[in-house]
Amino acid sequence: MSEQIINSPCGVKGTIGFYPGCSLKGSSSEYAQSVLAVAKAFDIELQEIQDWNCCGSTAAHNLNKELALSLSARILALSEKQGLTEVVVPCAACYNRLTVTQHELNNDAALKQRVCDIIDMPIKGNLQILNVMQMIDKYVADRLEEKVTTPFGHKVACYYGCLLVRPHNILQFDRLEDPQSMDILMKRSGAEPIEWGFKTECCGAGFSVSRTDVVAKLSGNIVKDAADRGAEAIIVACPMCQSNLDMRRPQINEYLKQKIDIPVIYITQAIGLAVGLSPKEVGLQKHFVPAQFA
Amino acid sequence: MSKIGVFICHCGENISATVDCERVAAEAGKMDGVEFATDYKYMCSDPGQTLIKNAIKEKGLTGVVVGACSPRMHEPTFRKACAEAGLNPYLCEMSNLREHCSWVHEKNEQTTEKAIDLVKMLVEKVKKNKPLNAIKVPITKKALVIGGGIAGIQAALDIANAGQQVIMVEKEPSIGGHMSQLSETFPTLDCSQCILTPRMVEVAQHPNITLYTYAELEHLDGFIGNFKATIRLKAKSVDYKLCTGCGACTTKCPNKKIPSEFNEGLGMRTAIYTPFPQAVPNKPVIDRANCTYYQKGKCKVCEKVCPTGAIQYDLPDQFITEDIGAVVIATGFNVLKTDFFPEYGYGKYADVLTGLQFERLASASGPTLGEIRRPSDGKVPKKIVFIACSGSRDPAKGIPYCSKICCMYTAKHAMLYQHKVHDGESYVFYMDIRAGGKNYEEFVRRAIEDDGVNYIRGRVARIYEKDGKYIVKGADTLLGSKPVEIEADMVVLATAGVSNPGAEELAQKMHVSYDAYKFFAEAHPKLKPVETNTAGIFLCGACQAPKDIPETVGMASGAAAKVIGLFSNNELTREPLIAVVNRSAPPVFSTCVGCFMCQTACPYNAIEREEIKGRDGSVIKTVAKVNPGLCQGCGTCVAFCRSKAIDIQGFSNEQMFAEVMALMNE
Amino acid sequence: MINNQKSIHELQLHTGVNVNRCYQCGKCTAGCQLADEMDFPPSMVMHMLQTKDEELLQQLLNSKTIWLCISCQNCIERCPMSIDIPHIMDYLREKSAGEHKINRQSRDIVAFHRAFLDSIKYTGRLYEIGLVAGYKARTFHLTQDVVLAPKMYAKGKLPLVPEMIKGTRNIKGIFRKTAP
Amino acid sequence: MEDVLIEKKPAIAGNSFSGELQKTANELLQSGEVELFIGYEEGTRFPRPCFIASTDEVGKLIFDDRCTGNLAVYLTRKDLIGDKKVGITASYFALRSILRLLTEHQIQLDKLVVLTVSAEKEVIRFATTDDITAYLQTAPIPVREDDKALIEKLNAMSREERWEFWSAELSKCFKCYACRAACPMCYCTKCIVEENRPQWIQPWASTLANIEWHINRAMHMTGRCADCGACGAACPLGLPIHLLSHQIVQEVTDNFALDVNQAVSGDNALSTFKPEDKENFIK
Amino acid sequence: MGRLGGALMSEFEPKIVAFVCNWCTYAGADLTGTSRIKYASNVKIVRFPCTGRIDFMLLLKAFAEGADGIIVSGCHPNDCHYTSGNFHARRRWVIFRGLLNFMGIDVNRIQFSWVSAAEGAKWADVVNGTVTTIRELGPYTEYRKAADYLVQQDKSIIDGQEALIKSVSSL
Repeated sequence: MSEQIINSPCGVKGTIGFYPGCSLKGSSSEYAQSVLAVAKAFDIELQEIQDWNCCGSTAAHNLNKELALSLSARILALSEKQGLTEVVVPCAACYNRLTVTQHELNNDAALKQRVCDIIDMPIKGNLQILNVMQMIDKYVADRLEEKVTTPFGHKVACYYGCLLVRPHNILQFDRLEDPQSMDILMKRSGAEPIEWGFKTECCGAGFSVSRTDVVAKLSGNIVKDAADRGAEAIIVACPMCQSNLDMRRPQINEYLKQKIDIPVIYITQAIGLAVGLSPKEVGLQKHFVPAQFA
Repeated sequence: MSKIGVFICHCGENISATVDCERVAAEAGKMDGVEFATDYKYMCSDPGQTLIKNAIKEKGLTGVVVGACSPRMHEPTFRKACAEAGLNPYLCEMSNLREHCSWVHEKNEQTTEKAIDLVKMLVEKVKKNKPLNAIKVPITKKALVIGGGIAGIQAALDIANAGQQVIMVEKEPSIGGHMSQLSETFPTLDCSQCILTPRMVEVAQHPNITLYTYAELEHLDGFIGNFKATIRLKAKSVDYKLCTGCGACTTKCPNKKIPSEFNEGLGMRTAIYTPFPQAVPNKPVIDRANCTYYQKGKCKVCEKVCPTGAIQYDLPDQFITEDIGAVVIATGFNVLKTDFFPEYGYGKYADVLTGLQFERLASASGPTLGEIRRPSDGKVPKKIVFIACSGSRDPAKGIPYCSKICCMYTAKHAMLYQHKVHDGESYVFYMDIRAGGKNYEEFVRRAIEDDGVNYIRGRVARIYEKDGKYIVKGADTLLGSKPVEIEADMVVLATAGVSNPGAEELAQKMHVSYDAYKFFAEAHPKLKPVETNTAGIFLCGACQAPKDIPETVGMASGAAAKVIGLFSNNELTREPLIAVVNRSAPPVFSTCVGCFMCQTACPYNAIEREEIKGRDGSVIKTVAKVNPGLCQGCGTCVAFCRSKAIDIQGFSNEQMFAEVMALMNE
Repeated sequence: MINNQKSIHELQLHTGVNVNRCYQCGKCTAGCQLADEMDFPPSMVMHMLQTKDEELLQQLLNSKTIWLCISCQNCIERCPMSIDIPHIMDYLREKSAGEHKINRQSRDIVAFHRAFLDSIKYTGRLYEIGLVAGYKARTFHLTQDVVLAPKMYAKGKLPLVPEMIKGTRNIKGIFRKTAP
Repeated sequence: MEDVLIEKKPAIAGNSFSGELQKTANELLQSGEVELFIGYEEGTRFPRPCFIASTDEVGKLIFDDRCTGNLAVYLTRKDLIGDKKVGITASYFALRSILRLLTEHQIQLDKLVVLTVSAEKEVIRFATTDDITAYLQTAPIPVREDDKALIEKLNAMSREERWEFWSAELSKCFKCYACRAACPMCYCTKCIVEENRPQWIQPWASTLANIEWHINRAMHMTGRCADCGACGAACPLGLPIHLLSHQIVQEVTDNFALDVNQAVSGDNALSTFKPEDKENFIK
Repeated sequence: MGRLGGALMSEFEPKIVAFVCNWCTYAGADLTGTSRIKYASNVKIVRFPCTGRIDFMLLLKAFAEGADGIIVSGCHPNDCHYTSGNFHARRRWVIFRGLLNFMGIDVNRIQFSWVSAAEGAKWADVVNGTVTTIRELGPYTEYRKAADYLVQQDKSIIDGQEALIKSVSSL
């Protein structure tokens, strides 16, 4: 297995844009908190995109393709306007939407023109869009091991979800099945990632509210496999995955007819703990399923 | 000054019914340079031909135009007649007044006018014709067969039994190829080795066959009948003249943990080894990359135990050069490995196997002596899943084509499994069952009906391991796509048949074309299946595309027949309708400027570089030269050459120009 | 059977997908996590489209399937022919909504999406309390998740006041210009 | 008409990067690495080619934006070069021609020192063809605005109007072959117009023979033309004949997905093919 | 009748040349014959070994010499007797057509087709179709005008004379 996990383009280190997305401002504030804390610990300067809007998520994408592209495009345009060349997007759904949008616009000049007209802003389309793994790999990975003070010495199930790695030909992130990037970073943080079968199976995503039964089933299968194989925590990099696996635990347990209390934490929380941040600093107390690591 | 004779044939009434043949002849007689023109009822008949012959002799004709049927029909007839009368046959042309005129038009003035024009075109052309002589190429009667699998074996034996010399080159230490790895063969379930090994021995003992194992083609020069092959004999580190094949070295070799290629990694071999017990020749080679002596400088156990002193560590690779008249490519194919499939675990699951690995498990000579056992823990799998089209028909990740043999061998595997594990359950995920072949469909039906193999129509989405079982997630598309999940003990992937890794390089060495999948390309998909586009190089077996044993053997005999046919003459006679690069007096030498763009355009690699040297031996100019043995006369280079330095005999620039210019003149 | 070549042509025009490329291996269905819930699993959707039967197309526009598809992309990543099924689903959803043929049982899902978009339309971002309120108003599932919200609030996960961005005009413009 | 076409760019003085170039040329000549240096010197109106064989003359050398002529044309002139080791300052287009001449075996890199001066005033020396290819991909392509207007005008015309235009223009040609002399790709030992068995093109100047000549010239440029415009610039009548080869460049790009830089550095566009090449015009 | 097309349009019989390969289209046209399928007699076939051999100059020459239309035909892709001659030809025609069109030469007068040795009926269709097309387009005098050196000379002389007469008469 290659230790160089992501084919990240080499860029000049400078100020990096930060697109939190709606979840990180609301239900997943601890993700934002931990991302910023880890960035700070590694002297990465993140600059929030001014006046950003929602990427439209599944809702826009499902109902109106042009709207979906335009909402994401506005974010790209704002970033460019702000003079950014790189933007970190921790939410897997936002990351997916932004990357796919930029790809689609770059491959269809007419569409690009139409969208630019709609949002009333120009787009160059050469933004580097990074998820947290890519950010860490690019700016932290080589310093990670030396920075670890309290190794995260637990068996963990790295859960990538579907949006972080797909569509593979556009995102070009990690490998198609059985991705490794998170596993490698967790190993470097002192954890023991397990082999398991649900790394990229969907958690139910946007059905959290409208089809809770589906979420209970899909997320249930994921939680069960992780627990069965002795994982002590599930590591995620997507607020939707986190909230489905965490907040929907009562429904999950009901579906599984079994009480599983494995915590679900963000990769940035785990890394934060490993480099000596306090549980509070990474917002560990905010989870529904208690997450305490000795 | 030209003296052209024009002969208009009535073809009974076939032409004369719509064309006024007398008038055509009369008009032709008035054409510039026409010495003699006449018409006759049947020009191809004996009296007709005599008419032409007499005219040639009496009038001293310098060219002949026969206005009759299609030249594709009678051009050889009339050219022969001309030759018999002492006129160079290539000074005879035919004007197609029947197929292209009388038969396709109504009887009227225009039709006769057209006939006159058609004759005129050819009269103008023939004025520019030049006498040509047939090309004679000597033939070296020795064939090179590359590859010692069943295809190569069959071809070599057929050629050798016809009394011709054969050199066989095999890159592995033993001949036998993939067929020697197989357990039983469909649709008869007879043992593969039982039918193959006698053939292998026959090759080794045949007086007309020289066998080089552990050898590869290094270089091939020349052209049909006149190739020069350089063969690399890889260093075996064992002197085969001294070695008796007693096996003392292989039993004593301390390095025993090398995955066996023959057993597809399911068994181990030593560093000095014979690939398998029935190997031909049954003498070992040292695998230097894995030998302790070569890697660490110490050991030499084999040398100590060898009773004949045959171990020679310092033997280098050797090169031999052979004159060859024809080549048969029989390099076979390869199968995708399990690590190819992301959704099937990237090869990390020990009990997810390829079909070829399963063959080894099922083979009595295999690592489990024919018992089906899991490589991971040696347990007998109680539930086994076979997945068809693993990589085949998968343009996204694999190959778009159907590998042709998988449906059959998967049915065979499931059948063998059921025969060996009586309480086992087997499942085959398939999309279509392609069982075209004698007794093939019946074979598959037997697997389903008699042996109770469960066929599920659908493709498997993914496999993951849990508690020592492999969770196979598929869907039954015949049940309204109901998801199916099977907890299997073993999974066998019918991995796609692909070209050999070295095929492209070999093809380039021999200037043979290959397709998008790096399989060797036949010269014509229908009518020249065993020829390549390079004259004198033939192909057979799975190096052309995946195929089963009967088809391979048939193709091998076909290639052999072509070689035997070629060798049945001492010389090869070819039509001189080929391209030539002009030559002229110094200081120009040739108007070819040496850009060599014709070289890329030529489908036959017939264009070579020729250095024109001065008296002192210095190179004055490098120009193109057409190899008459390779050129097939398509003329693509001619239309391509900017300065018209290359031209094609029989359809030369002057000829075609004259024909076109004549066409419209009124 | 009414053969409707036109609608398939239209589909190809919009999605770039040639439905005839599918050879019904069923791998998409095998990997689809929601296939169990769907009335027509993905491979069957493909086949229904291949028939060019107008009635079957109507059934699809009316189906639960299109709203259950979660766009996880499992199907396309594993499809041997790289057929963009998620894109087809997007197209069918948009068409279904446009022609008012949304499946009765799936209206909850659509209601959620609409509530979600409303939130963005007026504030530029997702206002989660607003979303849930809007969703409940549309579905009358008034008691759903009553236990969750206070807990979320207590954990600092639900800001009570919506965050408004400055460029709401710009956002409204986007909504107006892309309105179907 | 013609004044639109061949309107030369205004001389941009003061933009000369000559100092370093002269230094490099001096070193090359002094060390004997190069026996003849082909470059530009100041002319009466525009820079003109100069051939420098001794270090005394190095001071003449200049290279700036105005040096757009394609010096690669001299590389195949045996009378000029003989067996000498040659250095050359190549403009963007000349670099393309050099690549092509290399693939067509007309020049050898071991006897040639290829230099250019980048926009940053750096003298760049190319060691391999890959270096040249890489440079061509990154350096800005000099634009020839003056052609654009005419091309657009031509494209807007009906076929009949285009025919009127071209037959009128080409009827003026009197076959001086300055276009051929200026083109680095016209290095044939015997040009098609000199071929008389058969006489493909009538040797006198008539509209048809002129059209045939220019069609031949353009067709022969397929996949080889650097699109430098030297042929048009050389025409004493100012006929826009470079647009014909430009059209060929365009066709190659549009139909075979080969941009000029790819086309000049690989196997020829016409001596290769793809089974999936378009054929919508074939019944 | 002069070349400059004094013929009435209704009587116009186009002259068509066909450049075909020996192995597919020539044989296909033979089959048209053996099948006794009738087609217009306006076409005359020139046989080449392969479409790859067909020099574009021959097409120009045919137009100059009086052809109103041209057919170029060979083996279908992948069926070339010489494996790839037709692929090379196809590329040549792509470029050639583009250039001709840019110069205002009427590419609609050149019909490219693939006719196999089995497609006797298709050959008849191709010929008849081309004849119809060319009949609609009319004689290709436009191109031949450029061809006729003498006519041009004459014209300039006549023009000169007319100008002279005019200037004289205006005196």
